[in-house]
Amino acid sequence: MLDIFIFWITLSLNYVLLATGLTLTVSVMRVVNLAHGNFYMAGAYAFLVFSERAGLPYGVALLLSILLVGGLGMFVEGKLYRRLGGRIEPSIICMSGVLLALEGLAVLIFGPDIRGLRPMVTGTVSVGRSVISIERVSVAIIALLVMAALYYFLKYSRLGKSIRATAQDREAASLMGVNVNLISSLSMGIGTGLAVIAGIQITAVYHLSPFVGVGALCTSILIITLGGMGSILGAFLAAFIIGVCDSFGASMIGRYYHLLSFGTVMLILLVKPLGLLGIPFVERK
Amino acid sequence: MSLIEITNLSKSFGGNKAVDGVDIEIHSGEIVGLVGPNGAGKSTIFNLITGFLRPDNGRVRLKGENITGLRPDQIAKKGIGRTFQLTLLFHGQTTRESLYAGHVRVEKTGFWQALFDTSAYREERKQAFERSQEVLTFMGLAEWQDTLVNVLPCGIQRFLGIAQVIMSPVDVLLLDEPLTGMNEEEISGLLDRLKKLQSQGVSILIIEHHMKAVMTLCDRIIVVNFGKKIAEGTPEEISRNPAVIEAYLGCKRGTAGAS
Amino acid sequence: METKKIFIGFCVIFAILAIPLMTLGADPNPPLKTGVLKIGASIPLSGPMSPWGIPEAEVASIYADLVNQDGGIPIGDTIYKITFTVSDDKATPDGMKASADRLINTEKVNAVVGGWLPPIATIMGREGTAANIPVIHMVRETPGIQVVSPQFPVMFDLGWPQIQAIKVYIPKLKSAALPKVKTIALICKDDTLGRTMLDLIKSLKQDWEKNHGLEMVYDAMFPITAQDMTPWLSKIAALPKKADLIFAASATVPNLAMIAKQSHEIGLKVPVVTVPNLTDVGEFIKICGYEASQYVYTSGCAPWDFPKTSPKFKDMSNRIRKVWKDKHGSELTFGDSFPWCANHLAAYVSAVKLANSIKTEDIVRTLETKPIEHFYGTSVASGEKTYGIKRMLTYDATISKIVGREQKPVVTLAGEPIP
Amino acid sequence: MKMTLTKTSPAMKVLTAVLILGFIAFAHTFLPHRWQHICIMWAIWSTVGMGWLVILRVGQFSAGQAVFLCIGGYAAGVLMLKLNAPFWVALVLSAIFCSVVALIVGAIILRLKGLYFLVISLVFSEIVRLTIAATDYLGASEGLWDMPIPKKIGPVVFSTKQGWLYLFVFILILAALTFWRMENSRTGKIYAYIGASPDLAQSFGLYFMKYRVQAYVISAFFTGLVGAALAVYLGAINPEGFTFYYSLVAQIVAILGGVGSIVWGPLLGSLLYNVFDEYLVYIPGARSLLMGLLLIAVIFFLPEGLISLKNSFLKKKGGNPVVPH
Repeated sequence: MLDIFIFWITLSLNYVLLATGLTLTVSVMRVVNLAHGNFYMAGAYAFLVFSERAGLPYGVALLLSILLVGGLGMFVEGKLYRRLGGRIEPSIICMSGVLLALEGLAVLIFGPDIRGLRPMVTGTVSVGRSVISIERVSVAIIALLVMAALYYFLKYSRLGKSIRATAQDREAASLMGVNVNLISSLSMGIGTGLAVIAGIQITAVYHLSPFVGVGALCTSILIITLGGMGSILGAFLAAFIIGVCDSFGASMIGRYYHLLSFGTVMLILLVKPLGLLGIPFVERK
Repeated sequence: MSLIEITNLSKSFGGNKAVDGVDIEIHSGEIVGLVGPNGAGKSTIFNLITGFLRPDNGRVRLKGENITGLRPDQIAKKGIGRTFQLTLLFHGQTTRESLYAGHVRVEKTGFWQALFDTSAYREERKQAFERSQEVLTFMGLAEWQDTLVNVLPCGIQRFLGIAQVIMSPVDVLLLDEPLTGMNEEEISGLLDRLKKLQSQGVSILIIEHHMKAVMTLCDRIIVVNFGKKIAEGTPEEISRNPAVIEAYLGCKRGTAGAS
Repeated sequence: METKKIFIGFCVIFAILAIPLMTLGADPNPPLKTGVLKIGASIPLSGPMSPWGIPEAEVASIYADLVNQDGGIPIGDTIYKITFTVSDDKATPDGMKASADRLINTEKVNAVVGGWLPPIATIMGREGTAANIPVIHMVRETPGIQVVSPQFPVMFDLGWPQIQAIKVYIPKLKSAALPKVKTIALICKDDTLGRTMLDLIKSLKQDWEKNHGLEMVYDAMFPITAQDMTPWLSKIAALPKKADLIFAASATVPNLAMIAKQSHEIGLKVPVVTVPNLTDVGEFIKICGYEASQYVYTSGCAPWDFPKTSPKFKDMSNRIRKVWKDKHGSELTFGDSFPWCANHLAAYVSAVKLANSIKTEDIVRTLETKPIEHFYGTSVASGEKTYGIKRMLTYDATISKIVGREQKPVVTLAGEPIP
Repeated sequence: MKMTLTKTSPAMKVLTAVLILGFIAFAHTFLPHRWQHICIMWAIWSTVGMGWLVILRVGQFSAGQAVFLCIGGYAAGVLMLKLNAPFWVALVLSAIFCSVVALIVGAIILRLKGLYFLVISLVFSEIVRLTIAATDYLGASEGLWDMPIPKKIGPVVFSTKQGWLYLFVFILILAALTFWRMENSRTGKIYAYIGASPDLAQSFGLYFMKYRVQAYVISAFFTGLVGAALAVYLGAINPEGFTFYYSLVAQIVAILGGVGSIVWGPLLGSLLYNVFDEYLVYIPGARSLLMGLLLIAVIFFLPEGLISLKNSFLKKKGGNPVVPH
């Protein structure tokens, strides 16, 4: 039982990273960033290059790939998305363009085969009669640390406050003298960075292929909708719920287990149209 | 007889009572002003009457018929027209195009007739067109008829809001601060147009901070504060009513003695 | 002495006269005509199926080149060279339709091979029937050549005998390599193939217990989308009766990797056996970790160490291997797709040679009647409809184990009649 | 969104008819196989794009449009394979079934706003797809196959490409005419009002849910019709054929063409998309890379879509008031 529990925790915590990232980008864009899943994939491949091709130590490779792909995210937000004036239709096309381009690039460079990623640590410890993999525990711990850091940053730092303000109401924030464009790029970068961390973690536990992006996107969309867009705590909550559905549901319900997670989201949305802890955006006119 | 009869209307958001047991009665063909300091619950009353909010208790009667808890569109069909405090517009439509919106509710033909372009449908659209001509000239919007609504000047947008409502016959007109963002001659223009409407038998319930206008326009004034009705009467009585003065001194003086 | 001289002289004169006479006597064989045999392959080159598709296409085209190098296919007085065109069905119905269209109507190919996408391949069958060209596809994991459906008389199914293989897979493995195995835990992917396999194995329960001393202590299915096998594996670990072996019939490579890795993680150090083959052993080891990978048995079986492959094809497969190695620097592992596309091509080529004509009718008749030689021995068409019908057949397979960083064949199951 | 071609002048009608007839004649005589295929795909995706655009008109961004293709296709499959219904019956019935589903589901989910509707439509489509993929009666992950080829009607033979081309173009014309009339009649205006501001529209007695569901159902009808025809045309379908990507294509064709015009936008966008889809190189990865860059480029230089090219040619003539059609 303990191992399933660990599995659930691990999964959920990384879902949290993924979803929080998407929440940040959504709060900037007012459009679901379809490329989020593929930033996650791209991050994992970047890590593959840095850690294996270049043979850098784990931490350095992690940092570099975050910077690289996060920068890419900021570029997309600043140079492509912003020029489209925040209208939903062109943004969707732009983002699906980025999605396809990233996937194609991955296939072109690394080929379509599935690959393994170097985990930070390996090995197992036995607790009582059940055995726990250190890799998973470490993954969970990293995810926790990142979440804690992010929470502190958003809650207490001045920058974090202005990010939240911008997420709430763009116009008001800009009126209060927040440099909205800077903040947008920043939160896009942070969001993408979180996706990258999640990508490196999850694909190390499972496997990596150019096509993992869409799945990750769907999962994180589910989570942020369930938790309520723009709400980090909501994402945290929802990630664990979806985690339960995916971990325990799969073994209990079997073939139709996807109905559990999807059904939950549908029901919640119909009861609470803004998700669990949703905060209404002030839509721009 | 009374056209609209509101008894013991109450609505509370979370803890605080936005509207608390308000009784209002509007007779046909009179203009009633609904005044009070900001956040007194005036707009909430409007939303309760027009069905955008559901009252906790109390009821709204239109010509003796209970319309409490009906959907906004049903209430609108019964002949209560309203405007909104912050100008809502049909973005991307021209003035004339958005005028047609106000006429749809009196059109009988449905989806299929529209699809197959039957004569009945054409007839109705012709009526809509003629009506829009009248309204454009009546509200003095003729020069703006082909401009996109979102580029209209603010005052004109207010005019448009009212024009859309009167595209089809209404018994009551609920105007939520129609004068904001208007210059003096626009205000006077709107006021005598409202008078004209009154003479056509439309009764009007108007929320306005512009006291002078309210005093000149209204037959009767209802003052609300903290969700409660604190005074009611002719403009003269209201201007002498100590409770009202007190309420206004409670908040900004400027609004009370408004120019 | 005189006679001797005369005799020699006679011989010399005879020789001098004879040689030109002989040369005159034999008529010079006429110059050969050359023709082109356009063969199209519809293979997923994009989308999630492409890891299988792309190497398949490459191996098949290498094979085609080698056939051309060996002087093409002589038929009558014409030497036919193969031009091999690959078209991308995106592993989706509309993709398959588009590629069928492209190959048959635009490229005007003489035959279509390849593709591993049951039952969407029947789309190709319909187009091929309309255009009356032979189609050799992998429609179902069934052995030998089969007529797919009466509706598509020109379509043949040449596949790898997974479903039949599992019938004696474990018993063979036990007797050959793992004598101590007493109990098996069974997990199948919850798709049609997996369910078929599970039913089949369950039907063999008694037989295995009686004849091979194998007991099934656990069986379950995991959903197609399931990525993490921990729930099932932990159930297996918690069984009162320890399982000595995990049999993940029909698990895809990612599934297998996850099963191996996670069973290792939760301390289930038992052999993990599956029927399908690996795409890339090196990457596989990287995914599931070195220690975990050492427990993995798959039906990795390349023609070069396959007992029933004829020397000719053994040699050919080794040449393909060499070309691949020169091109990529890496070894061509089994999973890099001998089984489907190249094998279909081989079958077609030998059918053409046998029929000694490129007319569709002749080739189809040959495929239906004569024994066709391909990379995995020789097969004869069963003439049965592929879908849904279970049949007793012989099959060939090899189970190999990951030892160190490569696959080593453990046991060869050759030509056994299925009970 | 300015509407340019909003006046169905008789000349325009005649022109359209002539264009269509000319196209069909051309298709029958000259069109090479490859282009017949492109045209079929063009017709299919134009119709689907229009269906998507109608939902956008009432202010809802549907991210799961492929679900109607899926439902339509599987309905047709079940009707023809399990119940042996003739093709035409199956076609119509599955379209109707599709719109009934849309009616029920739409009445529930169309209340949601903005991003939330986007997500729930996506969720809905995934639920349907995965449930089908798990249901044995519907062929599970292998899908339905071996659909019978419909009988010929008059000169139209369905064993040839032309026959199907006619069918899909016919459906396209049906859809295009319907949507054209809707856009240029009061219905289209009402949709525009509701898309712009549901509250204001409601204060004029227009119940937004009624019109949203109406739009949803109509969209579902035509998309389902296409889906059913597509399933039979392909002869085999499986759940992989209705993934997230297909919903994306529906949006792409509509937006590439331009959301300004409900008919011309998807027509243009779908043409561009399918030509590229057919002719892009088959180097693994390169095609989706190129497609992605192309999408970015087009949307970047023409944010209003291809239709804006045409707008720059013929200006909208305003001024004289006209009786609305």
